[in-house]
Amino acid sequence: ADDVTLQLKWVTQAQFAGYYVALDKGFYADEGLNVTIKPGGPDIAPAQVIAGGGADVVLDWMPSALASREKGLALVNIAQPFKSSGMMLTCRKDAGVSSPDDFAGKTLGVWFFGNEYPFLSWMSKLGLATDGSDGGVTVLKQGFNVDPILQGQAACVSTMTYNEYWQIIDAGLTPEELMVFKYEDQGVATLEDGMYVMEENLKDAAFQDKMVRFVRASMKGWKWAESNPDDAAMIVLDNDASGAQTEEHQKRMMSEVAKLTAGSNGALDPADFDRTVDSLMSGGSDPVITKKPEGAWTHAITDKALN
Amino acid sequence: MRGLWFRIGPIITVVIAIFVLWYAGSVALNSAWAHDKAKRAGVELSTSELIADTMNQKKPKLPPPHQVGAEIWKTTGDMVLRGKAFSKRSLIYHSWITLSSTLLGFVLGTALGIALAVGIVYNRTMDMSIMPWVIASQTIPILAIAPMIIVVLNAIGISGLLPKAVISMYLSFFPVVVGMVKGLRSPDHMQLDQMKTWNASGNQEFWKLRLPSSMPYLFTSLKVAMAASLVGAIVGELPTGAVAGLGARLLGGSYYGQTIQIWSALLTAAALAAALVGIIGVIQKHVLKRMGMAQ
Amino acid sequence: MTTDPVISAKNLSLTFQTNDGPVHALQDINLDINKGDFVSFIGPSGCGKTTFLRVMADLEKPTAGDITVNGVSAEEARMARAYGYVFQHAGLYPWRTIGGNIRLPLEIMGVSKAEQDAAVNEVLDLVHLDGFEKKFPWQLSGGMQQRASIARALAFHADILLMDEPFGALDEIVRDHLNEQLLELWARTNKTIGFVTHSIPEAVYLSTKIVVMSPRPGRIADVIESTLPKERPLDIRDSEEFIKIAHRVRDGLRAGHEDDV
Amino acid sequence: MTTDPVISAKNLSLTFQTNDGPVHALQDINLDINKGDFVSFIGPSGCGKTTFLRVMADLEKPTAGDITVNGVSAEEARMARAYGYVFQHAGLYPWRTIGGNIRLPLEIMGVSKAEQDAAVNEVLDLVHLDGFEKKFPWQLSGGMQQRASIARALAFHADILLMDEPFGALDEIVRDHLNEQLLELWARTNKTIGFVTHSIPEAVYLSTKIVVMSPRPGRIADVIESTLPKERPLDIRDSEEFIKIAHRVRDGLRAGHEDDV
Amino acid sequence: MSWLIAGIVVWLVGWGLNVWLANLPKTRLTRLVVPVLFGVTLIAIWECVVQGFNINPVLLPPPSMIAVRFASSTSILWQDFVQTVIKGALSGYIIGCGAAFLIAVVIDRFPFLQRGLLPIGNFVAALPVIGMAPILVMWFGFDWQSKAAVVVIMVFFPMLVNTVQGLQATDHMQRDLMRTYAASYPQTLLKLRLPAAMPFIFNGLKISTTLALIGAIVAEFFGSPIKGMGFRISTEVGRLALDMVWAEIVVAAIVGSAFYGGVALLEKAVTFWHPSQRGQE
Ligand SMILES: Nc1ncnc2c1ncn2[C@@H]1O[C@H](COP(=O)(O)OP(=O)(O)OP(=O)(O)O)[C@@H](O)[C@H]1O
Ligand SMILES: Nc1ncnc2c1ncn2[C@@H]1O[C@H](COP(=O)(O)OP(=O)(O)OP(=O)(O)O)[C@@H](O)[C@H]1O
Ligand SMILES: Cc1ncc(C[n+]2csc(CCO)c2C)c(N)n1
Ligand SMILES: [Mg+2]
Ligand SMILES: [Mg+2]
Repeated sequence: ADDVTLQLKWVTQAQFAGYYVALDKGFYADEGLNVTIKPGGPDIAPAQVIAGGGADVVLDWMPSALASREKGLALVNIAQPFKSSGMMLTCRKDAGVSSPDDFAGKTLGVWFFGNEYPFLSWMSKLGLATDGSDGGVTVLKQGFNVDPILQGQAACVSTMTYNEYWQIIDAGLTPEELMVFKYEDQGVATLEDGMYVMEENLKDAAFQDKMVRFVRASMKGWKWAESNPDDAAMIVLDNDASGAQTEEHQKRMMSEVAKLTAGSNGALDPADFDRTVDSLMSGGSDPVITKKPEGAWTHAITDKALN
Repeated sequence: MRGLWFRIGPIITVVIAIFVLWYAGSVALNSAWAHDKAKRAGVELSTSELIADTMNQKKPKLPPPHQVGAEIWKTTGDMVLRGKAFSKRSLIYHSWITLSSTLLGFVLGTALGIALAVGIVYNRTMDMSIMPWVIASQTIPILAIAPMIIVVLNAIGISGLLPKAVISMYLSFFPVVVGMVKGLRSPDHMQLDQMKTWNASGNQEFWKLRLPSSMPYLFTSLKVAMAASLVGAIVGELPTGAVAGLGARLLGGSYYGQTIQIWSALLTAAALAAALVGIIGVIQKHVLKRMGMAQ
Repeated sequence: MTTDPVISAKNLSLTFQTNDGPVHALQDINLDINKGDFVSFIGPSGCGKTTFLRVMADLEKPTAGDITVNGVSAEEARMARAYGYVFQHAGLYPWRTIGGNIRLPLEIMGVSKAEQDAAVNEVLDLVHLDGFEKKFPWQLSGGMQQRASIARALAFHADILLMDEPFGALDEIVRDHLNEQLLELWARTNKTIGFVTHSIPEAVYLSTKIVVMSPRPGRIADVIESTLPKERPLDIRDSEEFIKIAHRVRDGLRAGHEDDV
Repeated sequence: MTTDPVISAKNLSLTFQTNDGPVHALQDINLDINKGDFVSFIGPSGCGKTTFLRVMADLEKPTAGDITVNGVSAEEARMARAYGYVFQHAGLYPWRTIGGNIRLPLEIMGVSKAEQDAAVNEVLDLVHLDGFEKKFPWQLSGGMQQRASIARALAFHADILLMDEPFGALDEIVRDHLNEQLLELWARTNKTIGFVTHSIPEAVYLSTKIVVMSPRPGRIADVIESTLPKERPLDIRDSEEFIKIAHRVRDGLRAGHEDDV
Repeated sequence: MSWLIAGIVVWLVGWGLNVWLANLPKTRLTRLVVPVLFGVTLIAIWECVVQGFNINPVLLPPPSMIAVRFASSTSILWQDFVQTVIKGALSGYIIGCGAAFLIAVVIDRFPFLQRGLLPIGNFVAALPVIGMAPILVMWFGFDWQSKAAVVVIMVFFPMLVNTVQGLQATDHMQRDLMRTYAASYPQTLLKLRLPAAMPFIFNGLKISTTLALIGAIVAEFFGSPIKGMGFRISTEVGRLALDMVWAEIVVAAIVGSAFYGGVALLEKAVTFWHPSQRGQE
């Protein structure tokens, strides 16, 4: 069997259910693949791992992948299981936020580590300064959790539809008390959790073939997870070596994640790509990428894998 | 009996004081959230209701001792009773993971530290060049370079226990170098001159004079190094995907705002460190006693 | 006494470089010590007695002049383990028992285990420390430690014995006793002994030759050849001869103190 | 001399509890010291001389018996700053200059700055350390440190002076000189002095009363009232009277050593 | 290839030069030049290795690249320095060491506390800070206050233990001397125990310098405003701007060494009398 190492963007959770399902259900084995899944974490930059040869394929968000590409690390998107973005900004109504017009002067929690790009381009679209100057917003580097909104240190925090949002709910705030801004709804959505490989590796036919089989099996896993969300969540739970995840949370996460992967068969929609690129380049004085990326995605793999 | 109370009494008193303060702190820190909740629900809380609430929140700012205790019991003793001591939800399993890289890192760090110290003491060039850089090395935030170390070691095909142990080593070699340089230099002029009058070789001088006289320094450094090594192992677990180990538990607790889990991992780590340091202390006592350096 | 001297110093000087200028510890020292001599060095504190002993033992390099020991350089003599040295302070290794301390030089010189045991027993007996072999230094009083340190220097049978105030920490009775023992040992083994002391009676009682030194820079003020017989009971100290020599030493000492105190 | 004794010990015992059993350092000590006495304590190493001096100074509590100083308990006397104490080792504070060390007790007792200066100058002169006021202890030889420590105890004019082997580290000439100085001071100020020494001639030369102690447990073996006049030139040491007393002291000492060495 | 050869040459020349210099008589100049030369050699070898093996700069950037980035980002580096070092580390250092010092004096006065607090203190000191940092950020907010709190916790126990040990470092005779003067407690403290404790106190202060810096930086990983050295490091790693990361690390190393060196100089001035200081020069 061929060895493939996959580097996740975050810790083991239902966000990556498709891959664990494929592993657990033997879809990879059926394709003659021996897959190792490496969980990520707050200190792991998938791009760095693949540059160091620690993985064959990584999951990353497109803004960060494109930024890496501009830095000279030629990442190529070979498949895009997530159709829609799960990013949102969740605010407390009692902090006085009911529309984006209320952001000025408020404190907003944001993830950094390459995940700040969508937020930055949204703010520049809104014309709000993020450097702390007058009339702009105050930005906090948000830690791993949603404490700032619970403690009242920030008016809004970044959340994913499938994860952090529910932590706020679990903590005791009700949906009625919250105001939610989905990036999708604001027209600033960018593509999340795509599969990326090194461009030079793609020249190798054997590698290409490996990826074809990998993508095919992964998508099979995803589709299985979509139709069996609760079982998928349990598979994720079995694979969580830290023992920190709870069944309730993972099942709920799986059902939310299923909504995001629903529209994708695995192939990147070039329109989504262009929308992401436009959003990133519109960033006024400080765009995330400076020129339209060339060759940042390919259908070569999905064409073979899915047909 | 009086002797026992003399030693244990103050500790018990202080522990009780800590518990009292801890409970008081829990009430103080957690009541804001209780009030917040009550206000949003539109009810008034009596003092006793307020205290009851602060004692039993899901995500308390400061979990009271009984919550932490219950969590620790649930993930250790209870697991043992149910025969699942080494399951992934057991702190015993995670402690073991952390312990293994701690010990490996400790051994590596001690070896490196002693080697550097010997070099510094016996080689003038090393003495003059290395020390400032050893100090500078410790001002580099390990958490910042830990991921790079992991990735770079990964790139050359080393993964698993060793990368984490390397980070432990990085933190633990420093106290050993500093202590051992001091220790190996602790023989006074007269003792060195004595060796000279017998025309002892460098080797003999090391084994019969410098090494024995450095023992008290060595053990003190080893204690510090052990604690540092544990911190290193925990730090090292973060960028390896925080898969397992006490560091993973800490981080896992952090992602999901599970303060109770954070505290229980934290206290377990401290207990582990205290136990490891205690073991070194016992060895120290025995060795020094046998060497006649302690009463 | 027409043989070559065992130790011979010629125009020996030693200057320490310190941060507030040079300290002339020894200047123009000329001295011959013959085989079987018992030479005492006496002089005010800081006059260079210890320094001179250290030069003989190659623990300090002279800055000018020459020193030969057994006809070779001091360094070669040290390499040949020509002497035993008793330091001004006992300096026992605290992690070794008394026996272990005495055994240490023997281990270093590669003496066999059986010979070590024999030697340790012999010298412990000599300084009356039998039964203390297994004790650690801090379990002994200051005087006993000093005796252990002397035993250590005697354990290997070097021909030259250099002793720096070995009996300083002892009370008069013990001191008298060890003085007798040392004389007895010296008579029996015909060792050459260099001996530093602050006590005039001790110097007179023990020595065949008394070197009186004067300070800053350390020079030899007087060399007194003792006229006392080799056989010396303790009450020889009341003899006229003894008192005469003691007077001469005291005068030499006093001269050295002139500018001082 | 019908006045009350300055220091009076009655059936005094002191036992140290150590981990290998009790050490009887002092047993059944009875001693009266009168105003203006110069009392020397002499005895083999470890016999309890230091311990006794420490009991007088309230640095150690007796386990049985009584001690009074100036008619009150040792503790009250200490609180009233009744005595100056010279330790067996110099014990200067290394972070203070010689002047600063001597000034220390004066600062603590709240003496004015001007008086401090005067006192420091006076005692530095007395021990011949003028010019070394600004030096740090480690810049002085062992003997000079010892003298500084004596100066420190003299700086405040306590009526009682307790000195534990103050001249141990000094060579004979300096020692003689300081002995003279001490006698002169004692005669001038009529202080009461308790003095520990290992040297028989020193004890005889200085004292009005010599206490010979014997070891394990520490007892008083003999108390010798000196018949020497108060005025004592150095050469009194060659007098018959002197030698007789010295002999008696030596005999007492030797008796204490019987089981020993 | 030529880079690798250059690396080996640099190594040999640097080492040889250092051996030669180190065996000259010690002067203030050689004392300074030797370690600097060692560092320069190390950096030159690093450059040669990175260039020679063509290592991707997102893994390990060459020193030249770091230097360029350093020079062009001085204003950001300065802003981060102020946020992390001045506001976070320094204030925490002063509060932590100051509090530890005062408490040590109190503990020293009451042996009961000493026997009770010190064993517990050792336990608390073993708490891994990484775990405390998120909790403290939760308690004290995002700005420098929580960083200072982390630093306070990090430096507190090393300082406490050293000071307590130092206050006991007087020998019997020195204390007995004070007794013979019937000195009061404050007098003994001021004139004997504190001066005698200084070498230990400085030991604690020295250890604390590096701890303070690391603590302040690491705490920023768990939430911070968008400036500060820790923020920059964690953010720029995610952006693969490793040159910027290393520029911050260089700042940390320089500041840390300077901080340590400064305290060591102060130590030398205050504890000039201690044998460990007298031995030098
Ligand atoms: N390592 C050294 N560096 C500088 N000066 C020194 C050193 N060793 C000794 N001296 C100085 O050399 C002189 C002679 O010292 P030495 O130790 O030989 O005296 P000593 O006669 O043995 O005195 P004591 O009777 O006190 O033992 C003294 O003035 C001393 O200060
Ligand atoms: N703190 C202590 N604990 C236990 N035993 C002690 C202590 N201090 C002294 N001793 C013992 O008490 C006895 C008397 O000691 P002390 O110091 O009074 O003797 P000394 O006569 O002054 O001897 P030296 O001439 O050596 O100074 C000794 O056997 C000693 O071992
Ligand atoms: C320090 C930190 N950096 C980035 C993210 C963002 N992130 C990466 S993957 C993912 C999905 C899981 O919720 C999210 C939110 C975070 N949460 N914390
Ligand atoms: Mg000497
Ligand atoms: Mg004594």
